[in-house]
Amino acid sequence: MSLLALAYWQETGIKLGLALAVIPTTSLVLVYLFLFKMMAFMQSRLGPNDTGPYGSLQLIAEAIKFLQKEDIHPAQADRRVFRMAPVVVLASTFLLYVVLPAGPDAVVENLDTGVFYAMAVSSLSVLGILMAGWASANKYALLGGLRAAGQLIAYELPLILAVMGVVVQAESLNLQRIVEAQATGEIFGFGAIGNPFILTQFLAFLIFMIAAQAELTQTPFDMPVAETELVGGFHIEYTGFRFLLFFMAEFGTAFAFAALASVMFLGGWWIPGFDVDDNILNILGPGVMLGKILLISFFIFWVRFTYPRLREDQLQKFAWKVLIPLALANIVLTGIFKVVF
Amino acid sequence: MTATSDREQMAYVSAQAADARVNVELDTGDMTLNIGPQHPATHGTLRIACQLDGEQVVVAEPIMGYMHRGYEKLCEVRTYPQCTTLINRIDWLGSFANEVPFILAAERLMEVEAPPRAQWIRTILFELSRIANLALFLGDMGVQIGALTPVFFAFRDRERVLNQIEEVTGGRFHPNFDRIGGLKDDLPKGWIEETHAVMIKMRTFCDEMEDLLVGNEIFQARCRGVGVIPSDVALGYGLSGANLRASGVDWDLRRDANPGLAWNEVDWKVWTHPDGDSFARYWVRLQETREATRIVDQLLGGIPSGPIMAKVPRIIKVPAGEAYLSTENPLGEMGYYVVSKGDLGPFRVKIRTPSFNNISVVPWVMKGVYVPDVITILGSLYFILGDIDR
Amino acid sequence: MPQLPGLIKGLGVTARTAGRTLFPKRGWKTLIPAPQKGAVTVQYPHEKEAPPDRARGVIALHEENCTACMLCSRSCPDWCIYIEGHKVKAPPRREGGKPRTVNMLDRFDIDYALCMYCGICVEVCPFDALFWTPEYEYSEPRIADLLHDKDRLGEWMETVPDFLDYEAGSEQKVRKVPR
Amino acid sequence: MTDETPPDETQKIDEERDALLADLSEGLNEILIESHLRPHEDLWIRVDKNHWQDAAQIAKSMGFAYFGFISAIDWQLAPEGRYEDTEFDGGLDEEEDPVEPDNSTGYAGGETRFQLLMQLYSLERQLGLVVKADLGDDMTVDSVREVFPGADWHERETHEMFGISFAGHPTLQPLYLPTEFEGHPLRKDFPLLARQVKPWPGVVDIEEIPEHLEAQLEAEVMAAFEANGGAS
Repeated sequence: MSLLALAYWQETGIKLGLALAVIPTTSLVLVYLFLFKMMAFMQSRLGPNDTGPYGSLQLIAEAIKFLQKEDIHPAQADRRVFRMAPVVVLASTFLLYVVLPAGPDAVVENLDTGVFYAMAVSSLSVLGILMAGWASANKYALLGGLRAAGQLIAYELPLILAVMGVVVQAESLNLQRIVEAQATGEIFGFGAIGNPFILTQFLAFLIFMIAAQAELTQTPFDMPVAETELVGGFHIEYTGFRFLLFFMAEFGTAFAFAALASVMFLGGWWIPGFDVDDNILNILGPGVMLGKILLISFFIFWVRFTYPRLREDQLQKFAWKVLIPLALANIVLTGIFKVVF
Repeated sequence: MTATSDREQMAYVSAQAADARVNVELDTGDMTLNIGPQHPATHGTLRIACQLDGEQVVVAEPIMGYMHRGYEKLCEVRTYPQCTTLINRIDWLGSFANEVPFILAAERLMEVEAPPRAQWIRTILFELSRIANLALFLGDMGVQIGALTPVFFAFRDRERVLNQIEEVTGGRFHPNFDRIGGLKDDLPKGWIEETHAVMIKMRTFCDEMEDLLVGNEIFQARCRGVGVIPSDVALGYGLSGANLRASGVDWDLRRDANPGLAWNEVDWKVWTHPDGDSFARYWVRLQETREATRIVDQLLGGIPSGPIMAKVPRIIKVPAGEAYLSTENPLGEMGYYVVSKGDLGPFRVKIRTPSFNNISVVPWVMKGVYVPDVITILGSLYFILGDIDR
Repeated sequence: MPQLPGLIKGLGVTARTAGRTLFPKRGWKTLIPAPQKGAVTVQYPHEKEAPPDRARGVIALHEENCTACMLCSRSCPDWCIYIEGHKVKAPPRREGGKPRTVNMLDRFDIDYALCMYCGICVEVCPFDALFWTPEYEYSEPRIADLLHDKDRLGEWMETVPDFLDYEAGSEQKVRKVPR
Repeated sequence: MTDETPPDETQKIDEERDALLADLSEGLNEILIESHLRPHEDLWIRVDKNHWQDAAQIAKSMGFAYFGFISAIDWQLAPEGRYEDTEFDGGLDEEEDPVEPDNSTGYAGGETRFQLLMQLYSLERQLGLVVKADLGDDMTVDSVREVFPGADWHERETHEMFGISFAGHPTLQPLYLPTEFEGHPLRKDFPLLARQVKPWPGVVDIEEIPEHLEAQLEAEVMAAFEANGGAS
């Protein structure tokens, strides 16, 4: 069902090129739209507006600035681990993009265990963060790294449990099948807009978004970074290009999680009125996806710019005492409904 | 040093435990974390040496002096009018309020009194600098615990107040407007009306802060019950200002020891809070900012006409004597103990700054809190580094 | 009435501010985004901040009025005003008078690297020779260039604004700037 | 406080402070050496240095529980004055009489060079109190840290600035100054270097016309004046 018949190496080449182009672009879009512009407007400012039209090239200027900086290691740092850490974090982001579908065929690799893969790969970044925190030989970085580890482990669980509800309802781990399940689904016999799982799995959606916020270390849960107490946490000692890698990974992952949420809860690339395997969706789908992703990112960043941050112990309590029981209850309920109806 | 002995004690205990073959693998040594001198939470160059057990603070010891400018010594070689230039720079966010107690102390020694119009304008500017100072606290506290936006709101709206101060005094931060016997100049035309409008804006700002932070459940979770200072401890450490009132002590120098400014001419209220925690300190300051806008509004309506300068000689020589005079500054009680020997300049000036006493409670209050709470407590105690180090 | 959770109220505050910044106009024009108007910031190099007339930006010297009396130099807390002068003989004011001895100003330097902008010199000047102007753009890459000599200080004289009128109830007299 | 304070109020405040002074002299007994009262303003008491801690304890038990500050005064005259040239040091106006050196000490008397100072408040009485004590040659006094915990830092500051020791204070290390700093900056004989490295610009005086040239210049000016027809 391939759009074009290509040799394996050609296809891989195209995919690799696309991925290399897409990931920096996505973080660029998110940073410009939300971190630069939306945050500025929320604070009665204009944001960067000198570089390019409306300041849109600001991030490119910043990237060039970062590239010019000297690559510094702290004297006591474990050099090899220190250098590797940002690459590990970025690798996790890259791997996430493999399964994100943007159309019936517009996906890098349509894995049958897509959800499982995405969850597994996204937690790889913890490793990188721990490496960065430990190898920096800095107490702030160490505290940040350990906090990140504790936090990401605590939030991996509700994240996966929330997704379980969706998986049970869609009866598949394959992200494309989840989209199809939403497209062909019906709510009480009404199927014009399909059945986006946000309607039936609203609780799961909320838990997913909260857990994703923690996974992304965005503000109410940004203790690993915590500018005003840990001064940047695990990336305190990074400068120049290596810092840029962390930065890109942060926003690339935010984009990927927003994409996952829109695939699993908002119906993904499907547009009401089209067949699920309509070829035109390969063209329109990415646009639809982008719209949904930006909508979800908007919420992620809106919360980020508004809330103060919790304390680490409060966050753990919240995860273990509130989110996980709720997520488990959601699975049970979903199971019951699945059996009954 | 207590820190060392605690550490030794801890080492001793763990050695004992190892001997007894208790589960020593779980025992961890302490870590010393230097928060500062360059750290965003220290508003300058304060250093807090924390002894940490995990994320819990065992001992916290503030170390300062990175910005000690020796103002007490410098005042001794300057004339009285020259001193106000320096004194401006002690608490740089509420500068005008710094000048007032010093000038009042000098006036007390000279036994001159500024005319009523000057006293009223002094009070208005005093309260404006209180608003400018506290507004920044209201936003900055948000940043300390992770909310980015409030501080931008604070800077946005504080600017309006600073503009009003600048329109009268010519200086946004360092007005240097108070003179022995009165003021340097009178209000420019149209200023009263503009200030009324700004006060409305500031009340809106307070409402926004109430919605954005005070009502926010995360903010409350971070602040309630954190850094509780009971009233007897607060008095013993000499805490002042909102820190004292948040511990439930109903003491405000504006009401209880008014040195002659126009506060008793208007209707206002001293806010207290019984809890003594970080949230109470934030809440009291929020109410105080609102109250200050009310004071300014009322004062603006009734400025008496008349001169702004009493009859003082051109070259000011203050008769011999001593005077301690303090006012309720934005940060707390700021007082000057001025010793004069009849010279052009003071013989000795002891500057009693609010932040110095307020921060001295830190080792007491920070025992056993978490690292993030260190920031919350520091933020809520609200110090200005120039005010600690002088 | 049940209270809205503070978390949602907070989101409302930021969203409202964003709305006000993006769409500051009233009426049907609301729909046109105009963040340039809505933002409170001044885009500095492109537009200039206008400080109030009383702002203490830089000190201007009206050289004709200066008698080199040294008062400002001696009352400066930072010791940043340097004056040198010499006496000369000047013709009498009216016919038949005696020649007068007047002070000629040779040097009048203010070191803005040291100046604390307290304004004491302007205040003590008994001859209306020093004035504040709100001008603020005189930063220099080299610190030594911040020492303004009497010509440079004289140039600032053009930017001195007139003194403002006073609010009702004042007994102060509005002074005049010598032009 | 307006210009005319009602007479009854004047009386009342005076009474308050008088009553306070009476109470204090009863409570402090022989510890109290001397006192000074400025009506409506403040009250100073001087206590025996050996009973400094007792005085604090008694004051606290009498309601003075709100701690203000501790500091000291060095009554010696500074040898350098204000570091400005002596001719003008007395005043900006040259005709002003030079200031007589005044070696007296302040309110509530005192005999020694260094005097300790503590300020306290009583919330019930709404009054302040300044406690002073003369320091002997040993420059040591008991710490009041146990009475007022806030005195801790104030004593450290006084220690480094004046060299006064507080017996019973466990950590008298410098608060502001670097550990290896020598000297006590707030003592009057400690030189202020910032004022010594630079000459006072005000010392320059206007240059007089040399006497031998005066007549000549005068004639030149007059000649030009007359040539101009009387208009300068």
